[in-house]
Amino acid sequence: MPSEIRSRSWPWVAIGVSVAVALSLAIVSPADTVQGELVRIMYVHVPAAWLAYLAFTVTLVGSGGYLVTRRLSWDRVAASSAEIGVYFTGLAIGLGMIWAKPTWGVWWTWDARLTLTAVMFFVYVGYLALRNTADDSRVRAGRSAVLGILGAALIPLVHFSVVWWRTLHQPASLLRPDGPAIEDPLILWALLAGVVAFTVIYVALMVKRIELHQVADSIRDFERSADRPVAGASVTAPQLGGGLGDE
Amino acid sequence: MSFVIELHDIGVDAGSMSILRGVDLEVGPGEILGLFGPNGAGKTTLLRLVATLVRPSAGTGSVLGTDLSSQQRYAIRRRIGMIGHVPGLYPELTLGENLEFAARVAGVSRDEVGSALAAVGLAGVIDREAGVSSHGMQRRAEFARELMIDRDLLLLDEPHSALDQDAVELVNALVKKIAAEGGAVILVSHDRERVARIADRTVELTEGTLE
Amino acid sequence: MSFVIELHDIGVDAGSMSILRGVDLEVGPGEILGLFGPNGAGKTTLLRLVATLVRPSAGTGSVLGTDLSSQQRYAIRRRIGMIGHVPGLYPELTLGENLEFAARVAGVSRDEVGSALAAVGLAGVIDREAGVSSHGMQRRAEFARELMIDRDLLLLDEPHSALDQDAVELVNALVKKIAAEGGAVILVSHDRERVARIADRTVELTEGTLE
Amino acid sequence: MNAGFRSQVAAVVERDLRRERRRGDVVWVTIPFGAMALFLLPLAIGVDTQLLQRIGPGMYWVVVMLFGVLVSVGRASIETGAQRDAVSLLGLDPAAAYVGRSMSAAGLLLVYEIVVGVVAVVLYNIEVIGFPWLVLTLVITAVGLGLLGSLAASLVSSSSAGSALVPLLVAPLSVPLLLGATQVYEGLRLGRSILPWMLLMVVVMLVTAIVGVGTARPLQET
Amino acid sequence: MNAGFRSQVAAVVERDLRRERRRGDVVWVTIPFGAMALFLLPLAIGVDTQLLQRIGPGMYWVVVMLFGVLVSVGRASIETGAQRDAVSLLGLDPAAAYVGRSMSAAGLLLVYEIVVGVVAVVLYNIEVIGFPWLVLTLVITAVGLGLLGSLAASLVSSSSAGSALVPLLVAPLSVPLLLGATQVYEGLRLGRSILPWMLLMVVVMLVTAIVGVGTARPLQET
Ligand code: HEM
Ligand SMILES: Nc1ncnc2c1ncn2[C@@H]1O[C@H](COP(=O)(O)OP(=O)(O)OP(=O)(O)O)[C@@H](O)[C@H]1O
Ligand SMILES: Nc1ncnc2c1ncn2[C@@H]1O[C@H](COP(=O)(O)OP(=O)(O)OP(=O)(O)O)[C@@H](O)[C@H]1O
Ligand SMILES: [Mg+2]
Ligand SMILES: [Mg+2]
Repeated sequence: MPSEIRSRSWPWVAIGVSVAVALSLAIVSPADTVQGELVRIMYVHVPAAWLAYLAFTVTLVGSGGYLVTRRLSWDRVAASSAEIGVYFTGLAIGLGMIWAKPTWGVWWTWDARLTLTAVMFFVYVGYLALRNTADDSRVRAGRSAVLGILGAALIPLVHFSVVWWRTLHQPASLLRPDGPAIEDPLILWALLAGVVAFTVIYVALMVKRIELHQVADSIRDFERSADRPVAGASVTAPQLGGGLGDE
Repeated sequence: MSFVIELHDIGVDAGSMSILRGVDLEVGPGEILGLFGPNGAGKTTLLRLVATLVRPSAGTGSVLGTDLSSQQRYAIRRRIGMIGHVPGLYPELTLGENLEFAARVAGVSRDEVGSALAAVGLAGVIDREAGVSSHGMQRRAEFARELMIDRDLLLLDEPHSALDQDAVELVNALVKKIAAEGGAVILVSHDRERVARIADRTVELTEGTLE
Repeated sequence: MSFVIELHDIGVDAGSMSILRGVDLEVGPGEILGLFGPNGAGKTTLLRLVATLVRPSAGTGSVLGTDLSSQQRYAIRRRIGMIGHVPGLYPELTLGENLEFAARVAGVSRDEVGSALAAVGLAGVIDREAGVSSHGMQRRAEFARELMIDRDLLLLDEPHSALDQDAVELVNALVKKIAAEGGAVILVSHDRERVARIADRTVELTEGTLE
Repeated sequence: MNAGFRSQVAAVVERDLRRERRRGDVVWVTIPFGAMALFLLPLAIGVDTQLLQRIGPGMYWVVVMLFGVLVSVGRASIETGAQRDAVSLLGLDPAAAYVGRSMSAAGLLLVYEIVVGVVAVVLYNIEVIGFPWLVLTLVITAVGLGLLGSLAASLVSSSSAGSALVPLLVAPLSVPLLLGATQVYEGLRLGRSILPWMLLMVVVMLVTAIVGVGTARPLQET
Repeated sequence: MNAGFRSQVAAVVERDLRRERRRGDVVWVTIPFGAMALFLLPLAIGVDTQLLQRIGPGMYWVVVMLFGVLVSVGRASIETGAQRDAVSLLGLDPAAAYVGRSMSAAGLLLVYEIVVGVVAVVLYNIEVIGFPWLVLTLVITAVGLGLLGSLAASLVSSSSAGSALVPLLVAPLSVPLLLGATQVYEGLRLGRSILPWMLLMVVVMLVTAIVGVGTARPLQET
């Protein structure tokens, strides 16, 4: 069935193409006058951070959607997006740390953006942890939706932190009110290609993750319908003779 | 009028086990139902299900005309009284303060507290903290609460345990009053004779299933 | 042999009030005593006094030959069993783990846990956490504990509540066994008929005083 | 029918404050522990008056945040299942319960802030400046933390993992409050504008309140 | 007859660790709280890497002390009256109970110290020096705090006014431990003699142990 093969393989094709374009642009783009080749970390670091924003925004939408419609499909969207967002945040932090060592001389400092990014990371790790505690799917959906909404408040905080606290981290150079401040168009294109590639990866992962959630839910439903032991059946009448012997 | 409680093929799961399975039950207005069954059969779980405190994982049901799976079920809680195995008073508050809290939340005048406690014979200990009140006194206070808040459905888990003879009479009077006003009562007990004297009908729950 | 319990003019105070006053009681070896009384009379307090968990503020008394005011009273605790109004198991531990802990502290072989739980009909739920076991199951587990640790004195606060018919028979058997071995048992209950069937003698506690 | 929203809130506040007073947890455990933390620190890092004066305000706010959350956690874990069942069947509006719990927590936190604040001022020789603004900051943080702690407590209550997750959920979310509070003080000291920080704190407080109240009813799943 | 002292201690330790594992309080509350405290502090006092490096070890020990004691006190407050009665009637030797509770607390504290220590090292860029001595310090403080916390906890449960006494009792006794621990690190860093400080900590530990074991039976008044 070729159509099925096609429908199964589209994500891989899309990821392959976009990653190839992004990689080649990242390689041909010029090295930085100050940072040299290190600047190429940016092409992964920045898209990862932006995709984390996107992912957590989708979690916000999914959480709100669940609370309004009470449909578990919204919850699956929120949860899947949060998982991917945590990966992307971790990637941005990890690469940022690798970048920081040669440029700032330390792995980590108490820069506002760094701190708030870590805070955001912890909030969504907490979100995933919370999802693991409740066994009823509706209880879980409701509770995590609250956190999904609350956590989204951190997105603007992380983004504007460089404006509010002027410490170490690079200020916004692209997403800012008076237009991008990058002169070399190739750098701009490489960055954009990276963003596109990450977006494709994000969408593909989302589709897969939602599918997985669906399968997991239906497996649970199936198990539920199957014969399970009855809790009360294991309690039997006392054996009067047993421990008491001397009747 | 339709049924106060109507359960069809209800199941309740916990983890990898079923607690209740395929429970059908109908209780009409004015009815007093005795519920028996061995330890661990699921009687308490059934009461909590009817009180909207446990959600069914299978089947359909309605209580006081409200579907058990709908969001509206929270609106009927005010009309359902339950007394469980263990008292649910705040030990740091006095018996009077406990009832006063209940009255204010339920929208009953605070003046009712005194007379409700007097009715269960606790007028003299209104200022005693629940934590140092005897077990029977705490249970009496809970009955006073149910008396004070006019309930349409009363769920009693072994109401006679820990109550002395006088208090038992009182409980029976409360049960009959609610039934007479068109409400329904479920009495869980292991004391078949005592319940048989007051119940209109009795059912038996064994291994999560009603017979 | 002398008395198992011997109380002379015992009083117990709490804050500015007396809970017990002028209590005289003698219980001999092999005796099963039924203790009645209205709610709040002081029955539970009397049991805890006899179990050395409450100290007399007046009078003298001895239990299992040990003065209730002496420091040695802690040494006899191992021989006194008590089951109170509310289960005292650790909810996070399974029923089996709860009993295993009791066995190790009391110096009983751990192998007894399985047979004790089997005797009360809980062999199948040995790995269920106490916190998710039904009230009756928890009480049964407590009886299993008393069964496992050979007690010389057993104090039961409304032992029949929460137990189904089968389990009640078990309690009666346990009580008789301890009495037959020369121990003593006090049964607190509001169910006079049931207790009368098994007790050798009954006393009535009213307003902190025995009649 | 049900009591009005306001009288339910009042009932909850009164219940909480009464229980707290009788238990004495805040007065006898939380406050002394907070004071102890401030007292132990100079011992541990060495007594350098200038240094202490510099890190004093920050220390103070960290202690307030941490113990503030502990108040909510402790309170959630002392509630038994039977108590929860009984309250649910009184028809208590979850939103009223949330508001009431947050308000009583905020009240206790304010007391805590003031007592521990006096200790901090004495021990660290902190300058008290910009009085009306400081008071406002204290109130906003107390309310914000109360709202946040109650929200977290309601998220995990009755779940099997118990109060386990509360700190994990609250601590990161309280960071903006902490930042705001410290920066207001810093701004007052250096004569910088404090409005953006005040705004940040108010926004966090409002967002928490709206989310908390708005989700209280849908959250009530069991 | 009664079980031996050692098997009672073992039973208590096993019970405590099992309950702790199922509740997850230490893993999910204490450790994240400690880590959070270390994480929030720099935010509050401003980012100065050198300063942080300097106060880091002191901060670490304060956090360990405070939460170490909270572990024990929290544990005491989750015990119900019925549970206490039942355990007493098993003939549990109060001294064995005390030793067992202290040992399980010490074990948990050691885990806590290590995890939070790693966090502190990473966040504050603390140098790890004098490895064997540091390990010894960690063990001694864990045991000392375990003993101290359990003593405090037994006061809490033995009288209603008890909880009021806890901080008063614990704070002065934990100061020598805190001083010892920080000075050992300081001494290692500067190449000074650490023996007097080690000795101080060991003495405090022993005194607490003797007082705790010695008063366990008389304390058990009810
Ligand atoms: C652990 C360390 C780091 C973390 C957590 C981090 C985090 C972030 C985040 C969250 C963003 C997205 C900001 C937004 O657009 O709203 C970002 C962007 C950026 N980061 Fe980092 N970063 C780290 C280290 C670094 C280092 C060491 C450099 C370079 C010296 C760097 C350079 C940049 C640049 C140039 C941007 C794009 C800014 C823009 O165009 O808006 N980052 N970083
Ligand atoms: N610490 C205390 N302070 C004040 N009063 C107390 C205290 N402890 C117990 N009481 C009172 O002592 C009386 C006796 O209590 P106890 O629990 O012994 O009664 P009981 O006979 O077991 O009653 P029940 O049948 O209800 O179980 C009660 O009125 C109780 O309120
Ligand atoms: N969360 C849970 N996980 C596993 N089993 C559970 C859970 N909750 C309840 N059970 C089991 O469900 C069964 C029914 O419990 P329930 O308390 O309803 O019994 P009951 O009929 O009231 O018994 P009793 O007469 O002892 O009060 C018990 O076997 C109990 O162990
Ligand atoms: Mg039951
Ligand atoms: Mg009693």
